[in-house]
Amino acid sequence: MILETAGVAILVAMGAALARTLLGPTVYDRILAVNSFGTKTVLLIALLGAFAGRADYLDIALLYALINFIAMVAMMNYSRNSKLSRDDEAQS
Amino acid sequence: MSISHALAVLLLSLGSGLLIVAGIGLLRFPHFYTRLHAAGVIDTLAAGLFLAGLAWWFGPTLGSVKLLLIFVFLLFTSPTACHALAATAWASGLREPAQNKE
Amino acid sequence: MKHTISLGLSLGVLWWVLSGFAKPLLLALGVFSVLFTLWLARRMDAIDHESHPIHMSFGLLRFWARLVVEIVISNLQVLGAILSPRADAIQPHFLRVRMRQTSDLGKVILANSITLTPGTVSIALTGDELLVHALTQASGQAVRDGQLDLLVPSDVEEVQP
Amino acid sequence: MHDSLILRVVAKFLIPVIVLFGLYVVFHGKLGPGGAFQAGVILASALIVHMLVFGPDETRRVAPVAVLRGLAAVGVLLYGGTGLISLALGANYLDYNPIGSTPVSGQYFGILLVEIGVCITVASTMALLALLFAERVRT
Repeated sequence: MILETAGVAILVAMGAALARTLLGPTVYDRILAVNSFGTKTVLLIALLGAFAGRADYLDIALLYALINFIAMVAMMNYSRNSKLSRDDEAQS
Repeated sequence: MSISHALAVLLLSLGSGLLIVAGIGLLRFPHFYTRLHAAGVIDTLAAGLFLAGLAWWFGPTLGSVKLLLIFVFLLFTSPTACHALAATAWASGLREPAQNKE
Repeated sequence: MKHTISLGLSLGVLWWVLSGFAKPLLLALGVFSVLFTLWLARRMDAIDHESHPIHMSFGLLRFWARLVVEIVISNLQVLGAILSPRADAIQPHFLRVRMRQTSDLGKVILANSITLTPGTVSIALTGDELLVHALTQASGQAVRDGQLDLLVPSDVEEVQP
Repeated sequence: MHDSLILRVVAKFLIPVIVLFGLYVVFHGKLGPGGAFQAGVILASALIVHMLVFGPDETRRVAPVAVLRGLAAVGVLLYGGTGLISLALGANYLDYNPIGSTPVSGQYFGILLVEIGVCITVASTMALLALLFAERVRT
């Protein structure tokens, strides 16, 4: 029962992050929201592992945390080397 | 319901509550730099409580050690990612529209 | 060299935690994996006192224990700020602090710890100055007091052959 | 790149962990989740993090493009070679049974060899792609 409740809580929190992704307003807000969404995905996968009673899922959660980090570093490099940041200066 | 089960329930509900509050913060705070702090709550205390609750659920197996590993991994990567994001935003000229700058 | 050995031991423990199987073939593959990782890490020059600070392990444990307390306290402050209906619950501001840390590793540990405590995010690190964004006056004051700064174990082992 | 001190120190610490995790996934492909393709991607991602933080030139020193090209071919050869061994032992292509002393161990070793082959190819190809992209961005 508690696992289901926790799952719903994560989904609600993910919804909040998703809303922030859509609302923006700057590109950095969106990246931050995506990163936070990723962290919650890690928690959700770990929860599914407990749900299924299998520790295997935790490898996937670890992998997801890893990919989340790499994606952030890659996005930073991209936004540094591109014109991505120009929109923000107009908005901030 | 055993005591350890009750502890798992307590940790999980605390973690879930924090997740939702942090989600509210992510929506409610006014500017990018303030939202960073709300995301920080998710990365540290909320994730920690949540994973600790799950570890109790798994019991003393390899699974709970792996959960600890995930948490340590998050503790190393999330501030780094957060800092990289803030540094990039700062370097691109994003400033807080607010008043009191030092 | 001792950093390589220490990293090898840590990787061995990590392998055992991940694998959990004690079959001879998998153990042999584990030994191979650890050796391959060590070889690659040496090729990348990724093994030194910065990535593997064995000389401050005990200091780090004490530091982390303290950090956990700080994280919990500042989390509660941020949660209160989120839930507070008042508009002046947050006083976001930037501040510059001078770090006592002289080594790169010390600076990184301090900057990441400041980011890890909600309410403060380290934004830019130039020389020995750290630009921090604080959510409230209280969290900004905590950085200005520099209690964490005092606690970071000293990185005495600067030169490595 | 400005102000990458924090990234540099953390990446140095993380890269060995990522590599070991990738190797764990490939060697446990049959027992746990994942498989050779994912493991290859994880191993390549270690190189990609290295490239993002230390720059493509440094990564090319650690993993020269020629070596990566060679490895991509070696992986395919390992895959195909395993199949040819089973042909030579009188079974169908990629029928692993005769490779070991018993069908079960034959399956085990056969799949392990094929997975290692796939992993090597995927890892080196992914790393090559990333390096080539970095080269294009610069020019």
